[in-house]
Amino acid sequence: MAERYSSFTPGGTGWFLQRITAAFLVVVLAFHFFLLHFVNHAYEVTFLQTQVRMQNIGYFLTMVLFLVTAAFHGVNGVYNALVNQGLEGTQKKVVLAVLTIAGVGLVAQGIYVALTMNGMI
Amino acid sequence: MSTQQAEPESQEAPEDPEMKGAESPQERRLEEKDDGMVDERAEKTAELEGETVLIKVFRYDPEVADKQEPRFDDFHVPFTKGMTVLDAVMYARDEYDSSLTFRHSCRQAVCGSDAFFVNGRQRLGCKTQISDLEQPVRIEPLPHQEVVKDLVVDMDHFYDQMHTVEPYFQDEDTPPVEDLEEQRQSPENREKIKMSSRCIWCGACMSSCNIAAGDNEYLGPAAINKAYKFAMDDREGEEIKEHRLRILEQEHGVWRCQTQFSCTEVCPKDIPLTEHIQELKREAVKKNLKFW
Amino acid sequence: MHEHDVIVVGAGGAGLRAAIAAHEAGADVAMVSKLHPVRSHTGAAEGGINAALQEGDDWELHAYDTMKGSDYLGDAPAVETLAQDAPEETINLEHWGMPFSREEDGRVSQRPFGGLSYPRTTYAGAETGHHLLHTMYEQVVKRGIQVYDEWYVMDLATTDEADPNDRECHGVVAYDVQSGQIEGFKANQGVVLATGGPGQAFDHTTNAVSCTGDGHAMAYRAGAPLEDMEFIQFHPTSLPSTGVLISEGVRGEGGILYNSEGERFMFEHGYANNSGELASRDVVARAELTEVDEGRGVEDEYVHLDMRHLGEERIMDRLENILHLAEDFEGVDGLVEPMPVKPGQHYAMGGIEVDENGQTCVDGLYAAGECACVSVHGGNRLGGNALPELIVFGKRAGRHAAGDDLGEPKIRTGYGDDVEDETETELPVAPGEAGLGTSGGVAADGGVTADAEGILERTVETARERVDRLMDKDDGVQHAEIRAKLQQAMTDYVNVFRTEEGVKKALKIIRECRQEYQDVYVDDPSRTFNTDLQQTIETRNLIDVAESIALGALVRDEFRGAHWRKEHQERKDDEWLKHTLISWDDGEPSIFYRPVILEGQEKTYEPKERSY
Amino acid sequence: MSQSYNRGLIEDFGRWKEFSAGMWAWIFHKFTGWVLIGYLFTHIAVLSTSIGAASESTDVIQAQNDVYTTTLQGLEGLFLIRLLEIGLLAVAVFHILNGLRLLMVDLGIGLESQDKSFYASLVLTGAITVASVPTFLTGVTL
Ligand SMILES: Cc1cc2nc3c(=O)[nH]c(=O)nc-3n(C[C@H](O)[C@H](O)[C@H](O)COP(=O)(O)OP(=O)(O)OC[C@H]3O[C@@H](n4cnc5c(N)ncnc54)[C@H](O)[C@@H]3O)c2cc1C
Ligand code: HEM
Ligand code: SF4
Ligand code: F3S
Ligand code: FES
Repeated sequence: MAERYSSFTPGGTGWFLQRITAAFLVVVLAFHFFLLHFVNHAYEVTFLQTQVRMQNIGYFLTMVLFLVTAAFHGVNGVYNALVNQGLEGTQKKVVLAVLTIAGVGLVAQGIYVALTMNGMI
Repeated sequence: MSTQQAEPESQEAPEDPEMKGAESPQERRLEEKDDGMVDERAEKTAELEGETVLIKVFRYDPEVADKQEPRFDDFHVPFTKGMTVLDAVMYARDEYDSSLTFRHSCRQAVCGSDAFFVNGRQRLGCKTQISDLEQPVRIEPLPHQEVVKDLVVDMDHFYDQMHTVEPYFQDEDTPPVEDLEEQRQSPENREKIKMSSRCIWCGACMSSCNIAAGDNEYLGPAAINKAYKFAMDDREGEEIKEHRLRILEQEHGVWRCQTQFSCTEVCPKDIPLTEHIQELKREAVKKNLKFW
Repeated sequence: MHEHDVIVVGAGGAGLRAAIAAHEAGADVAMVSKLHPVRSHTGAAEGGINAALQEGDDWELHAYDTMKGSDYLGDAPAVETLAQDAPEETINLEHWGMPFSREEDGRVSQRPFGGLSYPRTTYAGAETGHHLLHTMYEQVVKRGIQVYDEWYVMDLATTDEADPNDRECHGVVAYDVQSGQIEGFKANQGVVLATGGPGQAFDHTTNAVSCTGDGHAMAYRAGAPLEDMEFIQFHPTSLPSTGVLISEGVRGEGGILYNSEGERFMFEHGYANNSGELASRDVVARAELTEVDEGRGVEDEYVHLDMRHLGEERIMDRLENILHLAEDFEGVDGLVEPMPVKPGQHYAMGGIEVDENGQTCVDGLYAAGECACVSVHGGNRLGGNALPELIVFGKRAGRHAAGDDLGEPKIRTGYGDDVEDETETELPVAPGEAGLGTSGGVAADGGVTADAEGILERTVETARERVDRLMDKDDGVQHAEIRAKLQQAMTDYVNVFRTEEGVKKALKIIRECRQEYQDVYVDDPSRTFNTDLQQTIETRNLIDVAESIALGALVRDEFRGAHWRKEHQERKDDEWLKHTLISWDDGEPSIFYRPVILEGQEKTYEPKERSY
Repeated sequence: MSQSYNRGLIEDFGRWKEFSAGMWAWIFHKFTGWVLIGYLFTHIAVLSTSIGAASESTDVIQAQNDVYTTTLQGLEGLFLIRLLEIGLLAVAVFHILNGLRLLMVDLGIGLESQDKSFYASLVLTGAITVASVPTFLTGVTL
């Protein structure tokens, strides 16, 4: 029995962060959808407007944070789902690595894109 | 007539004040009553009276040639008022086929031996009225457990999971006889663990849980609930509670639960399992936050 | 072969307590049980545990109440031990985590119970037995005591000296239900039987399907006498299809009993003109049966208990759990229709004769719990007195088996110079073995004195042969048929309602059952989880137990406690302050009596009229 | 030794008809979550055209002829994309609503009506999706 548990508990933290990010995402995602589909219609989006929006530092930061939380939430969610399906051992480590790389890549690319949008690059 | 007297003795609970706490499942049943569920049953009973009911029972026996390939056997059982699923299979066994095998003992929902998969749901045979079910009644062994024979499944894994959470008081044992005193516990605290302490180890919850089906090491709702009973009991010290939480927040512990609620729905003892699991998740997070 | 110091057979309250005690006394213990421990019928007990815990209460009062309740057929040393040790044992359970109901100040709650002069019934909701069972199982898990669950114990490995007092028990033979394997369990120090009640001897009982009196029958055939078997407690309001208890609370609140003609028979047929439905249990039970016998039963089986007139509000407030019971187990809505009820067998006061240390006259053989008769309940058990018996005497038996010195017992066991032989009663048939040859035992194989292992091996061999014989036979009678016949006979003739003629009829039918049993066969050819085989063996045990109940009921021509005889309507203290003992004697039961011990440590309990 | 018969997974999804509300909620939540994370990757990929756009001359941008704008507007001109967008909205709305439901469950609020709140999420998702159809379909030609 003793080998069943350890004091290292990634599960708890992951679970907790998944909830926290979810709570944050509710707000931003709703805002995002509203802004880009109902206030400004998606088919009218132009680089010009995007640039204008992104130059507002508050909006910019919100979007970056949105990206980071969504990426974490999504990737962590996928990871948990796979682990729940009984992923074990090396497989599990590989999946974790792949997902982490994908997540970090996504965030990096996203930030790069965001920076180009607000003209910093 | 020397021994003829009013003898108000009683074995059963005269009046249990604790049963009154208007729990939600009880309320639910009362609602059903209001919704006419019960009248429906009366109608169905009247319909069935004098009829036979068809039960289709899963059969399998690794040792008997024509039962090695699982199959369903049909039994026509004469319906009597108040007949339960367990009554029906017992009738089928005693009258038609004495090799029909299933566990059962108390016939009153306390021993937890006869959880079956009846019409697609985990139910206690002795606590399920035939008249509440669609005909024909399909009776199978509990899903996600290996079938030993007919309706008998291997319960060892379930027992193992129950034992994993160290289901016993950890405090020192017996008080010295001189100071014969109980530990104090507030009625509120006792109330808090009341529902969790009603588990009869029937395994219905575990069998209904998709997660437990996919992950054999998942503690499962019953074991977590068992741990809840101890973790929430104030008679055990803080340190022991932390130890219990450590067991629960292991990889295959509480986090595995995806709040599917099917455990709570099938539990014949109306234990709010999901609620207990969720509470433990929060407790575990709280405990971890403290260390940050 | 498995080998342990102490083997405990049965894992209900008594078995668990015995195992823990033996373990604490340093023995290597194993439990062998046909059910997983938590499935044991102790879990069905609802009411509570009597123990004089509070200030103002006193163990002596408890002993007095128990003695009076027993109708002066309890043995004082046993009764006093029970009352003295119950508080400590109850507190001990609390320290093991048992979730007792609590008072505002955090102490355990106690409530009043029938026949008690002080509210000393300690309870845990309406599920005291469930919690008791689970709490003790938890302690067994904690201690890592080995449990062989779903192993059915078939027989005891006992030497076969002519006098049972000289015999020794060296272990048991059990078969693994899951695999069908038969194996010996050698007990270096002792075997404790804790196999529970024999309720299945009756057609209708509040006991579980597993309560088949296996321990009684095994001990009986090994030479330990059965004591006071005629004392069976019946409960007047149990649901007809399952035997689930409907609390007396319903009648207490004003529920009314009706026969099929809609008559309030308790009054209209003059069973109890003053108290009506609230008359004592046995009176109500007999009234119900009379109604049914005289053709005024509903469906010729039961009577109606009606509480509708109490009004929904009152029912919901006070009797809500009754509504659920009736609905779940009988499919009846108590708000809309009356509930069917009939008397059900509930508890056996008698059992394997043991002393205060749980020991039988056979060396190394112990019994505890409902299967034993230390005699604390005598002629009638008080509510809430069985659970303390389990823990008090379970513990003593476990400790003694493990070698702890508990002092010289005051109660004597077995046939000895202090007994009186039965002379008068004429039996309609010869009871006992009908050429079954299954208990031919060791002597049949030649050797009387073999070593423990040899005896065990031979017993295993006999058991294997017996099973092979049952399995190989291709047709004949099935156990279910015999069992049904036996149960029906007991319910018809040895129920609450006993007449000389009836009991004799029952004995004849039991004899027939024995004969039919010679032709019994097991239809299921499988070795895997063969419940057909298990029940066939159990049926044999039921026959032995049923016969001892009927024999006791026939010889005791008086009315005491739960034992009612039509022809003998009074308690005969001059003649009957003695226990009925029935001993197997190699297949020819003999009956003898041992005087009741009424001298306690400090006082003698003078028989008084049992009125409250 | 006796053997036992392992029925494998037949009863998992083969029994979908017998699933209860909580199980469906779990499956839908999973599904929508995966769609959303998949979309997030695609989304960033599409937006990456802004890297190209940024390097184009201000004139092009002013004229709204940069890759970013043309790509987006080109995509938005497709009926299929509009449909997919509606689907995405449905998926997102359900994930949000059920996510809120799950957050409540995590906090131990309203557990008795977890099935009702699941049905409510479904109905609301449907309603919001239908209501948004006009907005999503304006300005697209078949
Ligand atoms: C409905 C009901 C309510 C009751 N309420 C109360 C109450 O409120 N207060 C009170 O004091 N008493 C009450 N009683 C009585 C009390 O519960 C029982 O007398 C007591 O629980 C018996 O316990 P036990 O340990 O002797 O046997 P059980 O709990 O019946 O256990 C028997 C054990 O023996 C095993 N066994 C049997 N045969 C074999 C075999 N051949 N091989 C291997 N194992 C075997 C079984 O598996 C089981 O584990 C009640 C009884 C009933 C039926
Ligand atoms: C807007 C608000 C959102 C809320 C309230 C929310 C809520 C949740 C919650 C509570 C979970 C955990 C489920 C569980 O473990 O039981 C979850 C899982 C998940 N979420 Fe979200 N989420 C939101 C947005 C998103 C977004 C934007 C994405 C995509 C990037 C996403 C992708 C996922 C994924 C992939 C999972 C895992 C699903 C699974 O279990 O397989 N979510 N979500
Ligand atoms: S929690 Fe409920 S369903 Fe699960 S084992 Fe216990 S009683 Fe059975
Ligand atoms: S069904 Fe399983 S997922 Fe959780 S709520 Fe119950 S344990
Ligand atoms: S037979 Fe005991 S729970 Fe159903």
